[in-house]
Amino acid sequence: MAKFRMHLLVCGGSTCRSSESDLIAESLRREIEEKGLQAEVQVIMTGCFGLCGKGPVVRVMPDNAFYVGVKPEDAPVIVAEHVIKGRRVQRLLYAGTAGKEPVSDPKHNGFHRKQIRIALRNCGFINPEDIDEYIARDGYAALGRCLTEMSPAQVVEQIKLSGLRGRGGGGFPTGLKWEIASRNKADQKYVVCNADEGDPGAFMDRSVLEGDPHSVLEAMAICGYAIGATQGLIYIRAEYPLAIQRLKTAIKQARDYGLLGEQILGTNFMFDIEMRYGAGAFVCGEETALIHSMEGERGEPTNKPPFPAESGFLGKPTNVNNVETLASVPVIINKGAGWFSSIGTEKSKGTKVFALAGKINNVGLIEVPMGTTLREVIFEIGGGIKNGRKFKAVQTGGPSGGCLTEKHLDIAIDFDNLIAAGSMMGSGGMIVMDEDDCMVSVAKFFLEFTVEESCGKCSPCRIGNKRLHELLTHITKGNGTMADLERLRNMSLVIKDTSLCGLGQSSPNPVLSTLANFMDEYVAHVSEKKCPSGQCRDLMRYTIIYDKCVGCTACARACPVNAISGERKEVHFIDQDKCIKCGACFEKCKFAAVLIN
Amino acid sequence: MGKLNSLADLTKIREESRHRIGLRAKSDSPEGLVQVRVAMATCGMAAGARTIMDFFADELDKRGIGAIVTPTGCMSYCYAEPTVEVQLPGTEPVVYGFVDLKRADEIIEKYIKNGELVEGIIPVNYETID
Amino acid sequence: METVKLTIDNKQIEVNKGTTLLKAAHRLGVEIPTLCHMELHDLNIENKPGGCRICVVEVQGRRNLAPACITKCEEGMTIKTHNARVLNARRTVMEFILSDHPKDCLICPKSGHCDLQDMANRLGIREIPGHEIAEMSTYRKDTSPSIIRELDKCIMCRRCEMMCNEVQTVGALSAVNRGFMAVVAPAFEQNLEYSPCTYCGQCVAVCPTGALTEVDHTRDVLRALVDPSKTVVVQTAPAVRAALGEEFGMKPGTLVTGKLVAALKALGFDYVFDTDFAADLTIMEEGTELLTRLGKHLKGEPDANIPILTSCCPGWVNFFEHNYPELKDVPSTAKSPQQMFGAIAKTYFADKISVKRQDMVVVSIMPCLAKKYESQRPEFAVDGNPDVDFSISTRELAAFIKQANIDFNDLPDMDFDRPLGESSGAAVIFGNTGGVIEAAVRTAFEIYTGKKLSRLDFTELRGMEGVRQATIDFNGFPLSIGIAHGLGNARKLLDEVKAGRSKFHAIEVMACPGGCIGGGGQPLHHGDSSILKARAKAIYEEDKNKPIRVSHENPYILQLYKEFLGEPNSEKAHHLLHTHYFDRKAKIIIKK
Amino acid sequence: MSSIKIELRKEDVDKITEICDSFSNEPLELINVLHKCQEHFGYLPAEVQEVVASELNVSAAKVYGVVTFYSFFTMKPRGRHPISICMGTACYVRGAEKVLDEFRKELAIQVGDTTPDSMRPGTGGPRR
Repeated sequence: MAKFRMHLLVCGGSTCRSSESDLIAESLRREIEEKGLQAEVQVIMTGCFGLCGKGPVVRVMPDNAFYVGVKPEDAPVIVAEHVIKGRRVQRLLYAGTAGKEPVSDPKHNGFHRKQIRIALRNCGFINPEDIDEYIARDGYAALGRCLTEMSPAQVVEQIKLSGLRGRGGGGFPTGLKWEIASRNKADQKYVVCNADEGDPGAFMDRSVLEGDPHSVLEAMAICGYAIGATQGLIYIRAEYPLAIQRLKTAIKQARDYGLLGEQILGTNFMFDIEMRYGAGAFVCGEETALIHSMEGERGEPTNKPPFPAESGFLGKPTNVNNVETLASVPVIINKGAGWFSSIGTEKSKGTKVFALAGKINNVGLIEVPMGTTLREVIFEIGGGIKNGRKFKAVQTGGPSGGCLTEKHLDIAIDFDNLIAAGSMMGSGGMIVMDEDDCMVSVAKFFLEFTVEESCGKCSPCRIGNKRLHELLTHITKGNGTMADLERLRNMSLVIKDTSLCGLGQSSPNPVLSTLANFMDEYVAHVSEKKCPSGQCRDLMRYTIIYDKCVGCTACARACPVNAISGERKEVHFIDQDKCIKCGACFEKCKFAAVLIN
Repeated sequence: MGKLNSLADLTKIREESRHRIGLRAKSDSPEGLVQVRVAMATCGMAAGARTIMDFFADELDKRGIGAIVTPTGCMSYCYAEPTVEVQLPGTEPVVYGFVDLKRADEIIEKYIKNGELVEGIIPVNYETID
Repeated sequence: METVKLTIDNKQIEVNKGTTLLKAAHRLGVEIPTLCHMELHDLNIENKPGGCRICVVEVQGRRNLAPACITKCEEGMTIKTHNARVLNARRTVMEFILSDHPKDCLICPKSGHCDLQDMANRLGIREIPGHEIAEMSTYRKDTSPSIIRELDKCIMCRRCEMMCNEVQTVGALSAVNRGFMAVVAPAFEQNLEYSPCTYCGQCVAVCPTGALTEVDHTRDVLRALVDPSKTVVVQTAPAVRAALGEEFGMKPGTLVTGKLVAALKALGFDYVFDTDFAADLTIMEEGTELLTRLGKHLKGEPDANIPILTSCCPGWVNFFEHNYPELKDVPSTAKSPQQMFGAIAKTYFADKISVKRQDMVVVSIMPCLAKKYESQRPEFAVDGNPDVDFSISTRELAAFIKQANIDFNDLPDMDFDRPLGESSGAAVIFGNTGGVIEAAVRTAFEIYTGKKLSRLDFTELRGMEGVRQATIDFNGFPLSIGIAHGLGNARKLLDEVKAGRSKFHAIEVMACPGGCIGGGGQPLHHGDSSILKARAKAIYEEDKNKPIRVSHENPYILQLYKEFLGEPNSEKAHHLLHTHYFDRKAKIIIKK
Repeated sequence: MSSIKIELRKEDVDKITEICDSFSNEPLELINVLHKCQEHFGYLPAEVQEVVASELNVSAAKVYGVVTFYSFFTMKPRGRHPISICMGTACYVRGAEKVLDEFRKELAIQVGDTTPDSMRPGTGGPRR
């Protein structure tokens, strides 16, 4: 049926476009017209292939050959050899990641193995509001297998063998957590799905809940069977109305099919799921705070131990897992712990979903095996830095994480390496920053968030973070001293050392990691009173360039605090003490006589 | 189909729905239909996915093209929302990004009707376990 | 009981499983500093939210420091309670707390008794880094009849929230706001006056700083003392004499009755009387009411209105007016001893010494803060002149004595003046939980049976358990008695009364754990309940050494009835010594 | 007695009682009840909180403590068009602060306030 027998897809991603990929498309079209083949062969520009390090990229369909590092002058060779004679141009073929012999079929093409979708396997593929489509993708088969072929202990064993660790941020081994919960005897136990996702940079749990709600329901049932619980609770933030509605539909459909409720699949296993809503509190991502919130109270954490697995919701053993952690469980049961632990690094198994955002071309959700490097994520899948600016830092772990720089780009991403590098995995928010971002302001931004979200129960976090934020504001206003930097460090270390819960124990990380990696910027703010990336408004100096100013008085009239003096047709002058750095003069001056430095 | 009372019931449903979806994808079968999947996550809808989905449903119907238009979750290409995956019977699905009404119309006319690719294809940069 | 072995500061110790690091260290003589932790053992009240983080210690192998007040000892732990890392952490946390605390120690009512002040000295804090740019959380100051709230000084230790909700179940206080502005406050941060607060003062008794303090009336009393036209009469409550000594370095439980009278005389009070006199009066009135109701109960009359509940504790009166208004006719209508004293002083005694009531100032020394509110209740005044003008707490009196430079310890013992200073042993035990009902039983038994009591110490009515019960044989009739102290315990008995299931004939309720000896105005016990037990013992001591130990043999009481009141529950007695109660429950008004 | 005169129209009280009953007056469901009340009234004035407290048999102080803890609940009537500006990390890095400043300048109000012209709660708050 297809009119064209062949398509040449030229990568139009901004990195490739900046190395003349549209010229390549042009020359390919010209070549094809000359050979009179325009009716059979079509050339079109596509989005980014995620191979930016090796661009520009041309893909030939249906033969599925991948040409990399193509130049406009290669176009005639491609048309002559491949389009006409049907022979691939070996020199340009993509050699796959490990330099194996060139492979062209995308199923086994080295390029594609960058991302493996396990938690997101159904997202964007099935209709989330139709349980049959989920079942068609082996949905509930894992639950069926557990209930009919495996004992609860075997299920726990599988999860332990798989090496799965918590995706909420802490990385606690899930199998161990289930085992502890299963050991504690009680008349009632609870399985809780932590869908609070308070980290401002993360949105992967939302995508899973909106795209594949059943995977979470099935996993909770499996967990209920493994630890001996009959009641599941999903604690979801009120800011996700669509996810709430899709979960409700999914729960109803699952109940109609008897996959939730009494005698599931004819066995005597009973399990049901209810929804519990957050109300806007980042701290409720912490297990004990979440449990208090579910009990209708202020979301204040309590000391651990006792861990929720011992005494949690209503004092009963409670197993709390993150959405993404749960979404991988059915796959582990279906494809086996061995298969799952073959992916990832030695101590961090499987894949991790990252919410890639910030100054990056391909903002998006990615799921990469543990062990992928930051460089691959940012410069290949992410499509490099926007507007061709220079990479400066990537922030992982949100307000509890840290900033990593150029020298960390080749670290294999996993729980332990990121902590060793001074950041942490966190829930997966990954914000890329370029040369225009001031790291002191970024640290201040995160502290502003923590001060707003701290529950206020313990003094190091309630007051300490406020003092950190005040000191950082002090520095960005140009009043900081070198002694302040030392005090920043001591306060941060003590807050980490003494806070009651994870929020306070990790809130100083952005400060500590920016101090460690960008001390020069702090010093610039403190001693030279300069903000190298020009973000800190109070450190900007507006001055008038003598030879450019014609004395048209436009700036003087625009200045809200009349800090600009000078006669008509005379060179004007800005009084630095009065100037509030609003930039009105800069905007008004038609002769570019206002300098900002 | 009411309550599933055994693993066998589950397997039956799996086979049935796989068959149903499979049929749609086959070109030779009489039921070979064009499948249009629109990413309907919050972000997709904020970028206008609902109007795109309605457009596809109405226009394909009006133009007498046998098609199934279904919502899905997010396809993870935030920078290119709204994103739509189109699968002609017997071919690999193709994902289009930045789909506005103009491009949606182009997709129907050029790609669905006579298989001519349209600008703005988003190459699938991930492998999904089956 | 399973035990664990661990090392603390290089010393080995073995403790029962579940013991906290704080207690284990204490046993080794290592005092780990705490701020928010507080424990009243036998009242099984413990506050350990783990919020202040001053008690953090190093646990080898653990990433961060552990709070000693909550962390339980585990086998093989190695603890360092005062090494450099711990001290630096404690100092920095203390600097954080002080950076959000007013610096007005010089005029703060809590100065000298403030846990925060002591801790700042102990940790040697000399400056607060960054104070010049440090924002401070500030709140509207609230002065209620009894309690002043200055939440700028709140350090979120949650002790008051725990006392008000878990122990007293009044529910007037809760943590509010989130983050830097979080404090413990009434609903909508409105004044205490508009909340269900009963002014029992248990929050003030446990507050480690000046956030919650009592209204100070010593200035008004001083002004009255210097006013030549005023005759100033003072009455002192039973529980004061068992605790005042502690403010002057005496061992808890030292009886200072004689010195107390001497100090009051030295301060310039014209007449130094004893609230105990009015306590005997209360027993006469309430005892009669009990017997009347009991009589009807035995005859099976419907309006017997059994059980009868005591009404001498103003905190408790507030409690049932707010929470059980439908039961407001169940408690005895007798006023409290403080108010009976005021009524008698400004009528009977004023006539005796021919002083007009406007020229007489009645001051009461009370272990309690709710007495301040009680004295201002409109129904306890005649044409705007209150029966009791000012009520000051034991703590205020101690400060007053110190300001007057009186060497309390060397004062001679003096006697109360006559006639309103004479009292029986039954009156003084009002200060303990179970004391009021024991006093009532002593008199009621002798009047009901006409026989003399063989034993006067009803030990079955004594003790510290929250809810107690006992049956006293009244000539074959088993009088069933219930006792509750702490409003949480009172609620248990009240629910039964409300449901008509109560098996008691008479119930005594005291709002404060331990009774008046644990009152909100007493010298601070800082969570050490052995102090409460020592005070109780002292009260029972004074009762033993009294010549007269039953209220109806107090000669001055008999003279008062003969000369003035007629007999108990007479029309005049009703007018002066009895009251009624109000429905104070918040109601929903339907707008048309 | 509370200084907050609990004055509400009959149908407002009935609505609150109905919501509380739908959660069988279970104190555990306080947050769900508050969500439903805010959905209905647009905000949570003190009077509504007092009624919820008495229905669920919890102290009004505790209800106020929960309402002031979670940023979702508000005691101020909201105007017809609530504007929320995302200050998440990704948006911050792309200049969300400047967007916020512009809104502040344009509407001349601070974060959390409502412009005077639309003080009348559009979503049917209890009539004063």
